[in-house]
Amino acid sequence: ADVYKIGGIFSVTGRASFLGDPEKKTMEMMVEQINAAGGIDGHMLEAVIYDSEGDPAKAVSAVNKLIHKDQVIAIIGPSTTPTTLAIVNFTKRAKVPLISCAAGIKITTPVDPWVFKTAQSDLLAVAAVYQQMKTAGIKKIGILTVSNAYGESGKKQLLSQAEEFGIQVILNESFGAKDTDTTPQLAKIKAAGPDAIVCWGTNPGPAVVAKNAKQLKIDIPLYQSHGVGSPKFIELAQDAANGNILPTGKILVTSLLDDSDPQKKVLEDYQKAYENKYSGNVSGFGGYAFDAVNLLAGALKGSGGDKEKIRDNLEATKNYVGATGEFNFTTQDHNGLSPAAFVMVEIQNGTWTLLK
Amino acid sequence: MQEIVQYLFSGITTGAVYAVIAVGLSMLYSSTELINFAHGEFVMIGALAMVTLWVRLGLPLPVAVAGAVAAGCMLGLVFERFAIRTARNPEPITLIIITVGAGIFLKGAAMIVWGKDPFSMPSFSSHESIEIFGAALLPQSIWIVTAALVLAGGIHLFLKKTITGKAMVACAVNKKAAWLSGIPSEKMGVLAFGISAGCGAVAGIFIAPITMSSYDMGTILGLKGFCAAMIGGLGSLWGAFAGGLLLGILESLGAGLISSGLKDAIAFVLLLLILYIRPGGLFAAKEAKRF
Amino acid sequence: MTDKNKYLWIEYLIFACAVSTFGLVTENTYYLQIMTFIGINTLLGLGLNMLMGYTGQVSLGHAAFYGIGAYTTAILSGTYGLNPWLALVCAVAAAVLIAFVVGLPTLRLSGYYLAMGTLGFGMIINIVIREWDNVTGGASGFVGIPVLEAGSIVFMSGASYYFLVWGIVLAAMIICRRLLASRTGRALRAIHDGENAAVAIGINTHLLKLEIFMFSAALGAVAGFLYAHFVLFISPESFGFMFSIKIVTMVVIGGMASVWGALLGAAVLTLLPEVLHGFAEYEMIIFGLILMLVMIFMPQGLTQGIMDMIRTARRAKA
Amino acid sequence: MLKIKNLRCCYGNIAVVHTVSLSVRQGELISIIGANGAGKSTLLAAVCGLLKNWSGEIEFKGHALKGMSAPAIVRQGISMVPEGRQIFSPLSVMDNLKMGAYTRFRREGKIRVAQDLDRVVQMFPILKERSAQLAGTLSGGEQQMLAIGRALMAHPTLLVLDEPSMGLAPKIVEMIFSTIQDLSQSGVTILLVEQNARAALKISDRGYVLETGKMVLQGSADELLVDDDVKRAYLGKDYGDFLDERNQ
Amino acid sequence: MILSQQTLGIRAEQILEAQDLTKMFGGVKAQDKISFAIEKGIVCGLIGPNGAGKTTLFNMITGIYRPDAGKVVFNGKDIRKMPVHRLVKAGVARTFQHVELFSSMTLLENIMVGMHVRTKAGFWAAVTRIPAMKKEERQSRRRAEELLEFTDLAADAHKMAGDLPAGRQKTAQIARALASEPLLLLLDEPAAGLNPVETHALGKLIQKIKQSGITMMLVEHDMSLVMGISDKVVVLDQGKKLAEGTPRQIQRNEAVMSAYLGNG
Ligand SMILES: Nc1ncnc2c1ncn2[C@@H]1O[C@H](COP(=O)(O)OP(=O)(O)OP(=O)(O)O)[C@@H](O)[C@H]1O
Ligand SMILES: Nc1ncnc2c1ncn2[C@@H]1O[C@H](COP(=O)(O)OP(=O)(O)OP(=O)(O)O)[C@@H](O)[C@H]1O
Ligand SMILES: [Mg+2]
Ligand SMILES: [Mg+2]
Repeated sequence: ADVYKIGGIFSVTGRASFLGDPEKKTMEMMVEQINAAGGIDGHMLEAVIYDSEGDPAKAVSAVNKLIHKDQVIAIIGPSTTPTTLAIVNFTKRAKVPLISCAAGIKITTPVDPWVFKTAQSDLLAVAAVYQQMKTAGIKKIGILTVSNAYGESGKKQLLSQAEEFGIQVILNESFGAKDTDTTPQLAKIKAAGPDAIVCWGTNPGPAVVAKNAKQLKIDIPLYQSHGVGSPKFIELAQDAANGNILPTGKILVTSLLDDSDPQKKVLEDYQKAYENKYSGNVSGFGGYAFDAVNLLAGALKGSGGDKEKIRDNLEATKNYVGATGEFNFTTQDHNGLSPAAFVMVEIQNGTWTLLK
Repeated sequence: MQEIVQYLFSGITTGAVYAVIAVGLSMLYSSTELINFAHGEFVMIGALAMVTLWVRLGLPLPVAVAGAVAAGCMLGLVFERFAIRTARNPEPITLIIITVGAGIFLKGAAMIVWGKDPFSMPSFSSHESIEIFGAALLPQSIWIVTAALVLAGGIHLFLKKTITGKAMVACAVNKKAAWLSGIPSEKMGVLAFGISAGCGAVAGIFIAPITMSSYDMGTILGLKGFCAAMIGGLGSLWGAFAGGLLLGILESLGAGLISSGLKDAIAFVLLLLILYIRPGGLFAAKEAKRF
Repeated sequence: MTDKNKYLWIEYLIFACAVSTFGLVTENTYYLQIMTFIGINTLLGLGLNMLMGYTGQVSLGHAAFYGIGAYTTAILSGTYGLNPWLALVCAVAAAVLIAFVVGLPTLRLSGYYLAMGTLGFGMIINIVIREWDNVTGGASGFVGIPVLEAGSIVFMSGASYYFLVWGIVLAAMIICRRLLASRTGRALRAIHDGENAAVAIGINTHLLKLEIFMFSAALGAVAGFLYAHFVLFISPESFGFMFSIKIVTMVVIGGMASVWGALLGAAVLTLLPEVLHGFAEYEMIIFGLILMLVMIFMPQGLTQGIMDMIRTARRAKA
Repeated sequence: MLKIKNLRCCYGNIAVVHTVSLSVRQGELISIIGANGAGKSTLLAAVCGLLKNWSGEIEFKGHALKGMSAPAIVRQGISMVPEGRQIFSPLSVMDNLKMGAYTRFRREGKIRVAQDLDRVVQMFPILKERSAQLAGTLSGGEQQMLAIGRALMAHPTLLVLDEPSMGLAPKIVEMIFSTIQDLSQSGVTILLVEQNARAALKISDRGYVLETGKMVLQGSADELLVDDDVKRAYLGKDYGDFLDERNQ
Repeated sequence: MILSQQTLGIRAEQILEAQDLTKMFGGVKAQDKISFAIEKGIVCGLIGPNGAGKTTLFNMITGIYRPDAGKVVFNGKDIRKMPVHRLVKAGVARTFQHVELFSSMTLLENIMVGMHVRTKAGFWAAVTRIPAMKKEERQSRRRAEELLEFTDLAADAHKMAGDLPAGRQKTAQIARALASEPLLLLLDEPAAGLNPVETHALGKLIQKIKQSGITMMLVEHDMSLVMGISDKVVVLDQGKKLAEGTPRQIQRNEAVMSAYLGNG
């Protein structure tokens, strides 16, 4: 039987390489595993992966290459929201199923028949944070978001969901992704006197925030986003990381999970495989690609390579337990995750501890 | 009030970072009339070399610093020898694109050597921040401001007072006449690039503890350094210093007092206004051309 | 220069034929789309080349006009439902107006200070686009740009868009050439050679620089318009400082002060990343290296460099 | 001391100097005259290493100069006053002069240089007056004096002058010529290119005439001064010529 | 040929009048209350030692420097505040002591640029190539060729201006200045770098220009040229006017002789 060509677009280099790099590696690893196990319905998989460098224009040229030159039957990625939004018009037009690994909620609302995603929406992440705050009795917060798509989307969710949880955002500030110092913003927030600070960004910015907060002797809780959910954050922020609270996929705390947790086994396997193949720690971001490949593999079964069928199969996926959470796609929900996909963790003595 | 002091401290710290970078750029301009768009990459190399030498290999601080500076200088020399000097009858814009290419090259090389993840580094001296008027000042900030001052002052004296320094300037303004005076312009070029790259590395070394270092940190820093050098007035080392501080303080005050999202825009609007009023920068060189 | 102008139309004809043949023969949408991007970039290069190559005024903020063009049409046609072609007129007008307001003080600067001024302007525009999120969609980008239509033709990706873009490129080239062969063009080149002397012989250099700045802004806006309606999604990153640098690089690599140079530069800088995809991690290194090597060995740009090479080869044969 | 054989100089592919031969002996003062564009400046540029694209032989004190860089040639003892304003505009007048002695600071020390500096500013007092002014803002003639002063600071054994009197007031021209003569008498070998052919030949030992890149005539200065061709082509008619025409 | 259409319309008897012009550079008084007047149609020599302020005076008349005090009246108008391009249009043209040609343009193009103020075609005319623009273009070209013929440079018309030998460049500057159809032409050391024979030809050229009615000011150190060709000579020394008069008067003036000419 001929091979199934599947495409991948990730930010392997550039600003979002912390996302794209593990995603690419994971996809390559998974394809290898599937092929080693005999492929799908006897068809081998072939992965064609391009680097978007986090640049929408590059993503567009990559997607065109995948669709028209490589003629793939499905595409996984890209890693970031703008690059995803930039290419959806092309995948829709060509009727190629797309499973994005980006978090932005705009990707799957409104739902488009051809577009799916595996990363948890920031909607859920914010809900998890606010839920935790509610239990901790926090009422007034200051927020500090990175000025890119990730931070902006987080800010929108933070602002729009606050009321629901009885939380008041008294100040919202932002910082540049490459800023070396965020003390002015923190000093301003400190002066406003909130109960907690929420920082929404991806490494290394939040580590700078954590350090600066420590220097300014800010002693209220500092919440981070799932964007820093990797050991790198602790390494960067050093002792300033202690006490930071964040929502994260379960992958970071696999060993702390209850044995009854259905994800535990999946995560352990993935982790082991990844760490055997590549040096370096597994991160939650690779998990997005892990799930995307598995979901796609599931959908490919019995499709005979027909794109329409693959799409239908994807949409019909139920109870798939992956690295990110349990997926249940419906025609109304192409992300398919529930709030249970997140756990809240606190960093103590340089390691993660589960918060209940 | 306390916040304002805090904004100022923060501004001075970032500003001093920009200043050190601007000094390197300005120095190179004085002695070659060239702006090196890869300068930020030398800053990055300095910082990452420091990560390797000090954090990874655990060399003593002075040795690590010397090593990182040497690495920067060496790269500068190699760059001059193989890219700048081999260029045939170069126009300024051609050389600029060469430096842009070199920047991309260095960035790519650093990505392969050090990987894509950022690194952090401990401060040079005690960890605790010093409190003044209720605002926190990092010891590392004092290190950076000192480095900026020493570099600006030292290079200023070198260019204005020593024969070699003046000869470097002479080469930059009129290569033909420099040849005829027996000034070996090639050696001068090497020297200029070496020193300037070294300055870049120094900047990287000193800022590594307060920020995170990664292969892609250089571009934005180089850009800010360029702006600082322009605001100060090209070729003036004190101008570069002042321009850097000004840029840092404007950004920080803009973030604190107006809007952190617009802070860069605010800083740039003010800088443009300054340029409109003083088209040659704050410390503009005297016009030396006439009919 | 003027002598040659008589036969220019032959050049255009050959060019137009080549472009149409490619468009008609190629069936793979991928190649057509790459060519479309090359066309869009050529427009940017042409505009900047007028300013930089011919007049000698370096701008590091040209992507701003590209962005202004793209966002104006996106907002007007996407949010307010204006006919895209009317939006094009507005986009060009907006870019020209902004160029006028910004150019008035900025073009009094010279050399690196001008570079810094334009760079700052580009940054400001980019930040404004990013922060004005309820209008522009902010950092996550603008979704919902309508597809271009003219009568019964729908300009979706593929051949139709290809012809639209290259038609405009050809028109722009003719306009640039005509401008250059005129009194204005001569004055521009005079400014390039010696601004002081140009002033002294009676050229109102500031006004002329302003005019050409506005002209190149207009071309940039057209390119932005074409980009927006092609990709149907725009985000601030595509119009940032790095892209400004890329446009400058296109112009210099192709060859300054040459209309064909803009085309060649755009082609090389658009194609190179496509070709280098295979090198994965090493892509950046190789890209940087190529940039340096071209500039080191062909400082006049590829157009001149290749012509020199051909000449040397011919002589070697003879 | 300086020997040039079959020199051919090109810009791009166009040769502007063809098979020129010339020799200068120790202590001589030699003039080269020729019309505009004859290739005089090109010839000098080749000697001083500014022009790379030449073939033939140039020998100085027995060493071939082929392939040597301009600074290396200066270190051999050749110093040049170039055509046009080749000064360091943004440096002060004083620094310009010091740059002239760049190679000597290390070899001979500051004191020797300072002595020469005194000598040069005595020769051109205006330079002392303007010592702190930026050289680029000097008047045309002042710049010319500066260029000569700077060349002298190098203490050359062969001094090459390309139109040193250009743009100078008659009084200064006179002074320049007598300085050149003095220098020559003190043992410096001099190669002089001048439009003011009469004045140049008057102080020279020998002269060469260059025409469209070829050496067409050579001889002792006295011979050339009375040569009819030279007279017609380079010495011109005399003073008051226009006056007569106007009065007609 | 008619070099300047405008010469017919000169209103004032004295085309240029300088009153108490003063200019300082730092501590140096480059111009100290200079006053003089030039009648239309004459050639006025301007001489003086190096650094006397001759070029500075030119720079003030052509609007490149603004005087610190005093005023300049050109053809009946006070021109102190006029921008340079308006001044050129009004009829002041100059050459430079150090050649300032546009070196990457051909000689012909240089001359055509010189006509900038006398031509009109703008952006739209160029793009649409309306007949009026084409006609203007043809005329400029023809005139430029004529001017090159007139200045004996026709052979070099298509060479890059920067590649010409120094002497030709000097003449080319004059041709370019003439292209703007001036009433007053300021020549800054046009003979520097020319040999006596060439200088003589230059003198002829200046006379031809004069015959067409253009007034000239001439800075020159070549005394045979200045004295031979000028109707009037002004002498500057250290920023002050030292003397003014006919060439004969100046030649007999002791002060001038000692300050400038030396004993030769
Ligand atoms: N850079 C150049 N490129 C091409 N040709 C040149 C260049 N420089 C000079 N030439 C040509 O070389 C020839 C000789 O020029 P050169 O300057 O040596 O003459 P010259 O005798 O010094 O004249 P002048 O008396 O004007 O100084 C001229 O025909 C000139 O056009
Ligand atoms: N921009 C300036 N800054 C400082 N000093 C200046 C400036 N321009 C001119 N000067 C000084 O003013 C004086 C007059 O200069 P100017 O050029 O007018 O002299 P000139 O009469 O043309 O001399 P030359 O015959 O040598 O060309 C000179 O001493 C010069 O150094
Ligand atoms: Mg010469
Ligand atoms: Mg003068």
